[in-house]
Parts: sequence; structure tokens; C-alpha cells
Amino acid sequence: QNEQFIPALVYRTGPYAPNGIPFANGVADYWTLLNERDGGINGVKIVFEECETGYATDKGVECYERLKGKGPTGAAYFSPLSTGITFALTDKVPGDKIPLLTMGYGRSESRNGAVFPWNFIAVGSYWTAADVAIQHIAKELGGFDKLKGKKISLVYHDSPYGKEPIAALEARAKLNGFDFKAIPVTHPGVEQKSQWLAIRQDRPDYVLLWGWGVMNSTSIKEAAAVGFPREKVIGVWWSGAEPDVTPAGEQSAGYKALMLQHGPGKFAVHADLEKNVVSKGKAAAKEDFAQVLYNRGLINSMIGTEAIRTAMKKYGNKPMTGEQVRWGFENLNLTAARIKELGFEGMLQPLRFSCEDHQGADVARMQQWDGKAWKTISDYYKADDSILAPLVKENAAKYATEKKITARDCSKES
Amino acid sequence: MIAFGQFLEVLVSGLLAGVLYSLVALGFVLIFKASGVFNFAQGAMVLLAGLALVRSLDFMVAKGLPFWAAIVIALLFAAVVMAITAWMVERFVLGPLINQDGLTLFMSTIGVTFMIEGGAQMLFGSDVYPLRLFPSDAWFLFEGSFPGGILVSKIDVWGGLIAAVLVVGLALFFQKTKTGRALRAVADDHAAAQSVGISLNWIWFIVWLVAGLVALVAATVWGTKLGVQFSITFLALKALPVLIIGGFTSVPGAIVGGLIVGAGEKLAEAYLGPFIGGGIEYWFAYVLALVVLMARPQGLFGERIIERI
Amino acid sequence: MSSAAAPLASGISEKAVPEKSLLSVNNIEVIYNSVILVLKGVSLDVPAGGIVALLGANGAGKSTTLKAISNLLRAERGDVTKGKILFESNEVQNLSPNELVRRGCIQVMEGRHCFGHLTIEENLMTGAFTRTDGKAAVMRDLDLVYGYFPKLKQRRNSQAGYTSGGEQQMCAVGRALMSRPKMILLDEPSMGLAPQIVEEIFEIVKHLNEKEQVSFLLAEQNTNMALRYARYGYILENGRVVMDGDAKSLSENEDVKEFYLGISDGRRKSFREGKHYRRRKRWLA
Amino acid sequence: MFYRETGQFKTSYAADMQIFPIRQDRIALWVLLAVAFIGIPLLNAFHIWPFGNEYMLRAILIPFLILSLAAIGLNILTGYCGQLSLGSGAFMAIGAYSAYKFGTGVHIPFGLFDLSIPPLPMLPSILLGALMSAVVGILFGIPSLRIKGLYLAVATLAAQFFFDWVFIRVKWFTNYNSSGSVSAPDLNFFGFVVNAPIERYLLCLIFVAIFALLAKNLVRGNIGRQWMATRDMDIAAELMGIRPLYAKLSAFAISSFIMGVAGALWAFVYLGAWEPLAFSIDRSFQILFMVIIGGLGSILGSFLGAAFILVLPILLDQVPHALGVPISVETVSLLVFIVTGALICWLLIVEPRGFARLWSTGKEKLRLWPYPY
Amino acid sequence: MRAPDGPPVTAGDVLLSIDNVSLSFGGVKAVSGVSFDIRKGEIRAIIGPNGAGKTSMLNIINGFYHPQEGVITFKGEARARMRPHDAADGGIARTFQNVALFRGMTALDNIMAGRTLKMRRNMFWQMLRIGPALAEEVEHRHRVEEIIDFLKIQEIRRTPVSRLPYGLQKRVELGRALAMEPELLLLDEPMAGMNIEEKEDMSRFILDVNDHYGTTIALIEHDMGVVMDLSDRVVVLDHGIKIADGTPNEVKSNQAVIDAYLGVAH
Ligand SMILES: Nc1ncnc2c1ncn2[C@@H]1O[C@H](COP(=O)(O)OP(=O)(O)OP(=O)(O)O)[C@@H](O)[C@H]1O
Ligand SMILES: Nc1ncnc2c1ncn2[C@@H]1O[C@H](COP(=O)(O)OP(=O)(O)OP(=O)(O)O)[C@@H](O)[C@H]1O
Ligand SMILES: [Mg+2]
Ligand SMILES: [Mg+2]
Repeated sequence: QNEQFIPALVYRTGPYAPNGIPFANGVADYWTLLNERDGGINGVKIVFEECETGYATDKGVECYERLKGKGPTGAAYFSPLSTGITFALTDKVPGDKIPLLTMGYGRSESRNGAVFPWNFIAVGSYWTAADVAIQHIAKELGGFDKLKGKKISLVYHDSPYGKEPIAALEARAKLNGFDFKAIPVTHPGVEQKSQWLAIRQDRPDYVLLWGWGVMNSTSIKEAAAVGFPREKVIGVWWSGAEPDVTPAGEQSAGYKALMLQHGPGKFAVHADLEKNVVSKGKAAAKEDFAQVLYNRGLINSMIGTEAIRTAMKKYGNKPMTGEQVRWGFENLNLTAARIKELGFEGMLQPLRFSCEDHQGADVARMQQWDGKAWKTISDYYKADDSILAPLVKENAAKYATEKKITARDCSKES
Repeated sequence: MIAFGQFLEVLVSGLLAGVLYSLVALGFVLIFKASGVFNFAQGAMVLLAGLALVRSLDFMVAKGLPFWAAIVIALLFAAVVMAITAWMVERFVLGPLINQDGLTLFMSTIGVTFMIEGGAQMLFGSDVYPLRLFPSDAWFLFEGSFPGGILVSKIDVWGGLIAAVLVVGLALFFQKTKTGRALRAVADDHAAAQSVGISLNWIWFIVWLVAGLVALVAATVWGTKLGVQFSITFLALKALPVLIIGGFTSVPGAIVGGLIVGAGEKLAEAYLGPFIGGGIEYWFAYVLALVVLMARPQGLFGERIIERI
Repeated sequence: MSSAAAPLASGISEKAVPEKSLLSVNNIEVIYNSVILVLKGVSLDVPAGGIVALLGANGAGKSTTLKAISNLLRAERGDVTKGKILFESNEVQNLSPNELVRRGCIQVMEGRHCFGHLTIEENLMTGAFTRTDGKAAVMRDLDLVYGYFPKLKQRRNSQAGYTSGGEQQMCAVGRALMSRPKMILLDEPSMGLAPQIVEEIFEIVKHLNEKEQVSFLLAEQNTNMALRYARYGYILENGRVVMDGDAKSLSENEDVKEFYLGISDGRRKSFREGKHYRRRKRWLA
Repeated sequence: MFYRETGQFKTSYAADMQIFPIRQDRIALWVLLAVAFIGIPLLNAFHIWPFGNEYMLRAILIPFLILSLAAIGLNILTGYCGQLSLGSGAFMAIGAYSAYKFGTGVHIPFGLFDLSIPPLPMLPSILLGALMSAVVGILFGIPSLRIKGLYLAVATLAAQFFFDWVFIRVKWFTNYNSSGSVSAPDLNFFGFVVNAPIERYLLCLIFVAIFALLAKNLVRGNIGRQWMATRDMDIAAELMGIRPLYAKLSAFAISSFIMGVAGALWAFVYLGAWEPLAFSIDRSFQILFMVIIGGLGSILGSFLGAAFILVLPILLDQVPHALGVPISVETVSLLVFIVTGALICWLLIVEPRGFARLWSTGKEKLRLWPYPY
Repeated sequence: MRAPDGPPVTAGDVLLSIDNVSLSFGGVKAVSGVSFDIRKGEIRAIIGPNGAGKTSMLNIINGFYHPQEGVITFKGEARARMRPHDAADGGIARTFQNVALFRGMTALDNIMAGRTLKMRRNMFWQMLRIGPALAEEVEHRHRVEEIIDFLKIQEIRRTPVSRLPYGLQKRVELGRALAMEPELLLLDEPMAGMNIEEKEDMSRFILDVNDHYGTTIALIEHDMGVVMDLSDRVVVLDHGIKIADGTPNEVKSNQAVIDAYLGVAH
């Protein structure tokens, strides 16, 4: 069979469904596009199957076990879109030899490909995000020196996901001399009155928001209720999509969020999608077409399929095994030209993985919700590696000792 | 003065937040008091009511109806949906389970929860749907005395008013009417209630209907606060400590419990949280409930647990 | 009310088959949990205005029979698998219990079953749940019940769960009276009551029967009392009716005397004289 | 016809007090154990359906065994001792995190002297972890002396939410990992590292078999009768000399010990890496469902309930796919919700006492067969 | 109002004495200023109209209710307050007016549960159920089987008690109390809801327990026939007050008793 099987862990029901649905749609539609337009990847048809996780780790593991062996060569890669599932699978994928594509989420230290050969935290980690957010604040204030003595609070989802950025922010706080305060919100985040009252009294200069699902819109509403200026609230890229702002209505106007490089809106690839997928009635998307999370789903699929394509260059145009796809990821080089060719120009900067670097890029932009639409308001910031690299190194080393992993020597790999 | 202003602000917002929990807790109380069933499905019913309301409202507005007319029709539609639910629950689940013990009935309401959650999302979608029925900005009171004033959310005040009206109405209903008495009888002993000619089927339909309508009211308030979406079902967990503190069987208890829980958890989060790490609201409410129970095992206003031999 | 379908059994037996039966049970079979067969064909008749006693040892199936009639069986996972039950000549085995109460047939369950959290007075008032004849009439009957059981009046505001066993029993009987029934199924009304009160309860039964034309089917262990007040009796053993007859002939039957009245050789035996675990002689079923 | 106890005479009370007094039952049990311990490894070794891949072991049998164990734990508390608890998740979490700490080395600076325990081997880690769970279980069991029924159930939620919070907030438990998520150390049992799915399966099976037997012994012994007496009528039990303090707290201790073991296995063997959400309130409810659906007060029921609650949704999820019906995952998972809910209700209507009772009624019928009663 | 104690009917010391005991619930005076004693080896009946405080009296004796006033002396030891299981430890067992069996257990387990206090093996041994633990279990099973034989309930050993008819439940309950090998057995209306034949059986059991084991029995019963025939001495309560105390015959002809309780002379 000339079929490449790719599993999709999704959550289209449950508390995080409003955010899970557009992402899953984007993921699926891009694969459909490849099949419809190109007949797959280099003639190998993509077959995919969704499995509902409901954002629950144990369901995610079950889905993983169910799908990992499907298709002629097994699953090409997994993308769980959940930090919890990512953590659980990180331990399993080396045994099953399947790469894990966690674009913009998951373990920040898994950027270190020597210790995490199977994890690809493509495009950006939470530490990237945290660093870029501070850079943007500095720019708004007029320079890094202005950060000194300022107060920045982090309102976060009380889970590994929400806690990831704290390390990077603390490092930044030490460096730039601002007061940093972390304020947890219990899952799922429907009640945040006391947190925002504290903010009202504390009057921080900025609030960073690390929420997911209902927590985001609730935060924005509470910010509005306590009169905290929305312009001073900066969300991570998982807090910067349409479902996060629409429930709060006009109260969201002014709210800012990071972009995982891309925003909403139609680009070249969307024209292809409309022509080959939407018009044929094969689209999963409905009104979420070209929304933020939908576009992110597209990019997620694109990076995955490009990795497969890269692998095929080495192993031939046939279905790839997980191990081969891993090689493909590690040697993936998405140049600006290639990105343009794929129709993603404007959504993504060049991206290049290597043995040491499983993140491939560390730039991000800022967008702002004007009450009706997201508007890009900044140019690309590059995360400061002098701060993040030691963090990655330290944490990866810790993981390696804990798990008794001997790190690969990347200098020896071709 | 600032400190006192802050304290007052946290207290007031806590009290009001608590009353909003009470709105959900009331639904539990109703069904427990009237049938001895701990209705796990109350959170799901709020979701269902909210979805039915917001989806039909959106539909009607899209059709070009004036907003007020759309609201009236949508409320009616949601009420009908709740009535149908009540009827089905009675007919297919509780009816056949007459005379079973509390745990079995509790478990069956969990089955009902699954069905409602699945059905509601299948019929009305699992996205987030904004609802705007109440103003969601705030008043700032006593700005003269406290810098920045005391913040009071308007929607919380609305919620509080509605809850108060509901409580008075329901309390009168239970204590003063023949049906109210019958409901309490059913809660004590199904078989005996049947033997004196109380129709359990009818009673259960009525009480689930009323609980459904209370859920609809809760959905209007909470839907405005959160947007109508699956997470609304988690309110049930916030309502539980309210329920225990007030006592499962007391309608006014639901309000008092709400006030205590709301004020307690917000004050704890504000004044204790910073020292031990924050995010303590959830368990604090439950620990508060535990402490109250140690003093009064049936909650503050619950009926005495009869221990005789 | 249709009196058209008169029982056709007239003349089949010498026993005084009442010409107008209010309740008739025809050969019913009851199974619990779909495995335990308890009633194996029980038939009985209660004439309008009659008092009929249902006697039998523990576990013979008296309560089961009553519950089958009042349709409370289903709630205990029991089922009437065969036979018919007619009340006022209408089949009732598929009615809901409350419909039956509405039609005038109410059961006083064995083991009290008061509503523990309701006060005595509220308990009594629930008995009037199905009535539609106005508050005044209900209040009159409440006074009547208090008249029968002054002890209840004393305790009217106590929660029933905290009253003594006997008080609860009175409450249960009083509650049934509140529905103004045509027929009462009384399950062990005398259990746990002081002799004086037992006497009173049976007097009340008699009074209601004579003055208000209420019919009774009593399941009773106190055979002595039951046969004194009933006109007709059935004896149930092991889920079957083994003997029936009018009260007088039953109480003169030697076996009944021995086993149910504790009289042998013409005198009451002392309980001290009980032989060691007599093997019971049983009627052939 | 063939299921009869007639002709099987017991000559001693010891024989009469076996777990399965009827010979046919005993044979069935041995067959089952043989299948579990020998048959499945064999099938797996030769990749015979349904063990063609690891899915059956990893995604179904292992979680099934572990959750059955947890259900046994809760069944002791709720089914046998009548103390309704919604805190199972917390006790599993305590087992998991304590075992993790013991497995990776405990270090508590006490000022004057430091308490330092070097990393312990797996077995003692798990057992000590479970012991911690038992201790906390006793602590949170104390309110049960005063609080009853549903009130107690909701009070146990205090434990649930408190420990959810503790394991998120207290970094010590997660060895100061920045994200607060931890991953299990090697499953090293006396030098043998358990790794392959079949080894993991056997490990769980051994734990489950042993604890199920111990639990069964307890519940049919004196302490078990004390628990049941307390459950059925606590006042009368006390009047007969059963100390509620001892009966209830021992139930809490044993139950949380077993749940602690289950928690450690869940974390170490099934998940590998976990965060507190793995032991959230949802887990508590899941286990409670298992116990109620399986049958309160029945060890066998714990297994049946676990199978139903865990496996049914997984199977339902795959039905449309297997049949080739094109339905979106969203619809499927909502349908799974609805069908699971409906089946729960249906089952309760058929038999409110759960599978265990259904099972024994079935046996009763079999004994009477071919007569209906 | 205190009736003079009759001449000693049964030889024996005072096992239990109640001295001026009062108990009230809120406004309800369940027992007020009652004194009487129970002698070793006798059958002592407590009678009185409904709500007179008989059950409350038993509840006081075995520590379930704590009287506001008065002293209870059991086996020479005065005590004001004790926990129910201490009473059980001391050798007081009872049956209940509304059958209080452990409904989810079989008859056998119910009676075995009565042996709890006599069983010594700790949880660890029970868990393993080998050696001494098994031996203990078997030994107690023997004792319980004796009781089962004695009460003639062999057939229902393995039946869950909730399925038993009322009369048999009462018998199992008696068995459970007997399993405790009590010195003082409190029976609260053991024959309510039984027919004559069953009452005769039950009477036989009570007498046998009294004869064979020398167990002292306090008996509440509304059937005057039973009371008259079985008991050695009778105490009569009304409205929480003792109105008579004496031999059955004395009590039977006491006018106060007739007025308050019997209605007609028996
Ligand atoms: N819910 C039940 N499930 C199974 N068996 C039952 C159930 N209820 C009653 N039985 C059985 O049915 C038989 C008849 O019981 P029933 O209660 O009708 O007897 P009864 O004549 O009223 O006895 P008693 O005088 O003791 O009240 C008994 O053997 C009893 O074990
Ligand atoms: N826990 C309690 N709370 C309130 N009142 C109580 C309580 N226990 C008993 N009483 C009251 O005390 C009085 C005596 O009750 P008790 O049960 O002792 O009566 P009794 O003599 O056993 O009557 P019966 O023969 O009807 O069983 C009754 O009026 C009862 O309502
Ligand atoms: Mg009966
Ligand atoms: Mg009494």
C-alpha cells in the first residue's frame, strides 16, 4: 500500500473543545489539500485518523497506543496539542521510534535534540514566548532599562503548561530588574475574581496571560471588570485566538497576544484550500476557516508533511516509518523560498532543525484585538539565547540524568 | 484605609460570587429535597439550558427578530427543552428506579449527565457561544472614602437579586403547599409515599422541571459571565461546598452557604494565598465545608439526620 | 361504579361467597427478582363493607399479597406474573399505586414507614394528598384522627422519626384514614402496640366499617383479635391459601386453635409449656 | 445441569469457608488465572489476535488491571464499609508521588539534622508510597466518625482538591522540575528492569492478584464483617461492640493503601510521566463509577465495573471506524457519551446492585436450570 | 409512686441497678426518675403503653442514650456515661424493636459479626488467613453453628437477611445477640409481628437461653400472655414514670397498670 498514515490526536468535545476544534480542522484540511491537489506526498497518499482525547492524558495515551501501529509503516508522527499528553508520550516515543511534533508547546528543554531525539518543539517554546513578551514590553516602555522596577504579573493555568514560562520569566526578571509575580488560576479557570482583584490592588504594569480554553476569555472579562487596561494584558499564543476574545465582546478590544509567527487571515495556501478542499465540500472547517488556530493547524500539518518529504529524499518515495520521519524532521530546512512555494509566505519565517536544535526558529510577533479582528502590531522579535540556552541546557541535563539518557554527540552526526 | 477598602472589596465580591454559586446549588437542593436524589446532572443541565437558550437566540437574531422578542422566544424554547428533559429523565431513568437507595439513584444521574452532555453538544454544538443578557461592567462605590472605590460587578448583583427571588419563592413552595409537603415525603420514603397515593412520576417530573428552570436561570447569568460552553458544567463542583455548608435539604441554606463559601474562599485567596502559594480557592471552599460539617454533620440548615434504634 | 359484572362464582361452593365483592384476587402468582417465587396462586375476595382477615405464619406471603393488590410490589422488584386483581370489578393490576389510592384503596404498610423528617401532623396531611374535597373537610378528618389517637395530637409537632414505635404505627394508620378510602389494606396494624391501643385500633376498624362503610383486608398475626373482628378469613401457608371460611368456623377449627390461637385441649397454654421445637404439622397444600 | 453444588459435601468449616465453595467456580478461577498468567503471555509471544500488537496490553489490559485494583481499594471503603468517598484520585496521587520520591531519594532538611533517604528500589518505593497514602487516608478518615453519607462524600473532595493543589504547588514533590510534571524512574525489580509491555502487564497482574486475594481475605474475615456491619447499620454495630473508630479508620487505611499502590502503578507503569491532572477529580469519579456499576461490596464486581467503565467507551469509540461508517470523531465521542450514559442507566434499571449481583442472580438461575424458579 | 419491691423471686445478686434515672429530649421527657434493678439470672419484663420510655430505658442501659440524671450500676460498678461498645464489652447484648440486622450480610455473617469482640487476630493475620487466623475463624464458626442449630435456622444460613421474613429476621437477631455470650440480654419486643406458634418458639428460645446459659434477660413485650408466663418480675412504665414493679400477678392486678396499659384485666 502506498499510504502514509498520520494520526491526529484531537479534542473536539469537552472543556477545551472551542480551541481544539479549529486546530484539528486546520490539521485535517491541510492533509486533505495535499491528497486532493497533489495526490499526497510525492505520490504517497496521506491517510489520517482522528482520535478524541478530550485533553485528558490517559485518553491521549490510549489513542497513542491505538494509532501508533496503524498503516503500512505505522504512525509517521504524533501531535497531541496538550502539554500533559506530551509529557506522557515523551517517555514512550523513543521505545516506539515515533517522533513527536509539539509546535509551540510541550517541554521547552526538548529543544535540545541531543537529549530529546524524538521531540520536535517546532517554531517556538514557552520560553521563547516569555522572552519575546518581555522584549515587547520593553519596547513599549522604551527600552530594557525602563523595565527596572516595573511590575509584571503572570496569570497562568495551574498546570505544567501554565508553569513552563515561569523559569524563563524569573531569569528575565533577575536580568532586567522587574518585579515578577506568578498568579495561578485553577483548572479550568471559570472563576478568577480574587486573582483579578489582587491585580487591581497590586496595579502591575503588565499582565501576562498563560491560559487555555475558557480561562482566557474569563481573564479578559475580569480584567475589564476590574478596569485593568486590556492594552497591558499580553497573552501567549495559546491565548490569542478568536474563541478567547469573542465571548468577552467589546471588552476584549485592545487585548494583545503573541503570534506563533502567524496570525489569522487568508494566504496563498487558503486559495488552494478553497479551490481544492472547501469547494469540493471536503473541508472540516466551517466558520473557523483562516482563524488563528485553524492556521496553526495548517502549519502544524505542513511542517509534519515537509519532514516526511525530506525523509523521502533520503529513503525514497514510499511510506516512511517513524524513524525515517524523525530523520526527516532533523534535516528539515524550510527556507523562505520553500515556504512561499507552499503558500505559507507571511505565516512563517524560515525554519531549520538540526541535531542540537529541535526548535528550528525562535522568533515571534505581537498582535492586538481591535474588537473585530486581530491586527499584527509588531515586527519579529528574536528570543534572547543568552538567557534561554543555559536554561535549556540545564533542564535537559537534569532530564538526562533522571532518565539515565546519554546525550547524543551531535558533532558526530551527519 | 486602603487595606480596609481592599478587604471590603474582596468581601463584597466574594459574597456576590458565592450567591452565583448558590444559583447552581439551588438546583441540587431542589431535587435532593424532593426526591432524596443527589442530582449529579445539575451542571450538565445548566449547560443544556444555556446552549438551548443561546443557540435559539442567535438563530432568531440572525432571522432578523428584534432582540427582546428573540429573547422571549429563546427563553420559552429553552424552557420547553428543559421540560422535555425532565419528562425523559422521569420516564426512562428514575421511574423504573423507584425505591432504590440513594447511591443507585445518584449513579443513575451520572448516566443522565453523560447523556445530557453528549446530547446537548450534539444538538447545539461544542463551541463557545457568547451570551449577553446582563451588563458585565462594574460599579465603583464609595470612591470618596476609598481610593479607587469598592468594585462591584453589575452582573453579580443581578445574579444575587435573581437568586434571592428564587429562594424566597422556593422556600414558600416547600413549606406551605401540599405539593411541597408531598415532595418532602417522597424524599423520606418512596414506598410509603406511593402507598399514600403520591404519584412519584408526576412529582419527579415537576421537580426536575423546576430544577431545569433553575438551571436555565443560572445559565443566563453564568452564560453571560463565561460564554456558554462545556466548562459551565464545572460549576457543579463549585456549588458542592455551598450545598454542604447550607445543608442538602435547605433552600435558604443554599444562599447562606453561597455567601460563606464565596466570602471565605475569596478572602483566603487574597490574604492566605500569597503566603502558601495561591490557587487555594478550590480546596479552601471544601475544607471550609469540612469544618462546618464537623460542627454540624447535616450542614448549617440541613434537616437533622435521624439516628434512632 | 359498575356493579354489572357480578361474580359468577355464585353457588360453586357452600361457603358464603359474597354476592358483591369490592376486591377480588384471582389466582395470582408473584415472583421477586425474577427468581424467587413467593405466591403460588392466591385467590381471595373482599365483599363491599366487609372485614377480611389474612392469616398465616411469617413469610407465608401476606405482605406480598397486600403489596400485589396495592401495586407497591414493582418498587421492590417483585412482579405479578399470573392472575388478575379486580377492584370494583375493574382490573387494577396495571394501575399505578396512586391511581389506586385515588379510586379508594389504600395500604398501611408493615413496619410503619412514616416520613421521618416530617412532623406527625405533616405525615397525616400527606394522607390527604389525593383528596379534592377541600381544606375544610380535610381538617375535619384531621380532628377525627386526633380523636382516635390522642397521643398523636400530643406529639403533632414532633418529627415522626423521633417518636416511639407505637406512635409511628398510629401515625401510619391515621395517615391512611386521612385519604377517606373505601378500602384499607392493613398490614399488621397491631404490631408493637400496647394491648389497649390494639383494642382501640380494632374498635376503630369496626367503627369505620360500620359507620363509614370502609372495607378492610387485614394481614394480622394477632389471630385472636383478627378473628374477633373479621367476618371472613383466609389462611396462607407458603404462598398458598390453605384454608378459608367465616371467622367463626375458623376460630373453632382445631388446627387453627392449636397453631394460631395457642389453645389446645380447650385452654390457653402457657408459653412456658411450649414443647421443644415441635415439628409443625401443616395443612396439606 | 452441570452447575450444581449437590453432591459436594463439606467435611470441615475451613472447606466451607473457601472463597468459592462450589467446585465449578474454583475450576473456573484456576482457568482464568492460567489464561492471565500463561495464556496471554503465550498469545502475545506469538502475536496471535488480539495481541498482534501492543495495543491490547498497553492500552486495555494494563490500565484495566490497575484501575481494577483502585476499584478494589475504593470498594473496601465504599462497598464494604459504606463510607462514600470521592477522593480516590488524591489517594492514588499520594501513592504515585510518594513512590516517586522514595524512588528518587528523599531529602528533607530539618535544620539540625537532615533526613536523607537514598533512592530506594522500586518495590519498597511503591509499598512505602502506598503506606503514605494509608496514613493520609486515616487522617482524612477521621471526619467520617461524625459525618455520614453524601456529606462525607463531598467532604472527601476536600482531600481531592487539597492534594491536587499540593502536588502542583509544592515543588519538593516534583523534585523542582520547572513544569511540575514528573517522569517515573526505571521499573527496577531486584535488578530486573520491567520494560516490555508484557512484563509491565505481568507486573500489574501480580500486584492485582496478590492484593485481590488479600482484600478478599480481609472482607470475609472478622474485620470485613465489622466493615459491613458499620456500613449496614452503624448504630447497631456499635451497640454490638464494634468500634466505629477502628472499623472506619482501618477501612480508610486499607483502602487508601491499595489505591496508593494502584496510583503508583498508574503513574509508573501506565503513564510513565504524569502531572497532577492524571489524578484529578475525574479519576475519582471514574473509580466510583466502576465500583457502583460493578457492585458495591464485591471484589469480583470491581473487576467487572472496571472493565465496563474503562473498556466500553474505548470499544464504542472504535465501532463506527471498524464498521467503516464515516462519522466525525466529534459525533462519535458525543455518541460514546450518550451510549455510555444510557448503558449505565439501563444497567442500573436491570440490576441496581451492579454486575456482581447480576452475576450471582445468573448463577442462581443456572443452579435452578432448567426450571425457571 | 414507688411500688415496694416484692420478695426476692429469683435468688441472685443485683446485676444491674438503675437509680433515679431521667432522660429528656428537648421538651419530651422520655424517662423521669426511674429506679429498678435486675437480678442475676432472672427474666425481667419492662412493659408500658406506647411511648412510655421502654426502648429509651434499654438505650440508656447499653449506653446509646446518656441520661441527664441518675446512676446506673452494672456488676457493682457505677457509671454515668459510657460508650455503647464499652457496654458490649461488659457483656450487654440486645435486639432491637425495628429489626436492626446488617441488611447486606447473610444470616451467618450477621451472627459471626456478633463474635467480633471475642476475636483476637489482627488484621495482618486475617489478611493472610492462614494458621492462627484460620484456626480462630473456624473455632468461632463452630460456636456460631451451635447457635444456628439452637435457633433452628440452618436452612437460611447463606440467605441475605434482607430477604428473610420478619419473624426469621428476629430470630437471626437473637442469634446475633447470643453470639456475644452476654451476661445481660436486652430484648426489645422480640415477638412483635409473630403468630402464636412462633411466639411459642421464641419463648422457648428465651427460656432456654435463660436456663442453659444463665443469661439474665430484660424483656420488653406487649403481649401480656408472654410477659405473664415468662417473666420473674415486671416493671411498668408510663409517660417515663415507673408506675408499678413486682411479680406478674401483682402487676396484673394493679389498678394503675390496668388504667394506663391493659385496658381490661387479663
Ligand atoms: N424483596 C424481596 N426479595 C426477595 N424475597 C422476598 C422479598 N420480599 C419478601 N420476600 C420473600 O417472600 C416471602 C413472603 O414474604 P412476606 O413479607 O409476604 O411474608 P409475610 O407473610 O408478610 O410475613 P411476616 O408475617 O413475617 O410479615 C418470604 O419468604 C420472603 O423471604
Ligand atoms: N432520640 C429521640 N429524640 C426525641 N424524642 C425521642 C427520642 N427517643 C425517644 N423519644 C421520645 O421518647 C418517648 C419514649 O420513647 P420510647 O421509644 O422509649 O417508647 P417505648 O416505650 O419504647 O414505646 P413503644 O412501645 O411504642 O415502642 C417517645 O415519646 C418518643 O417520641
Ligand atoms: Mg408481612
Ligand atoms: Mg419501643
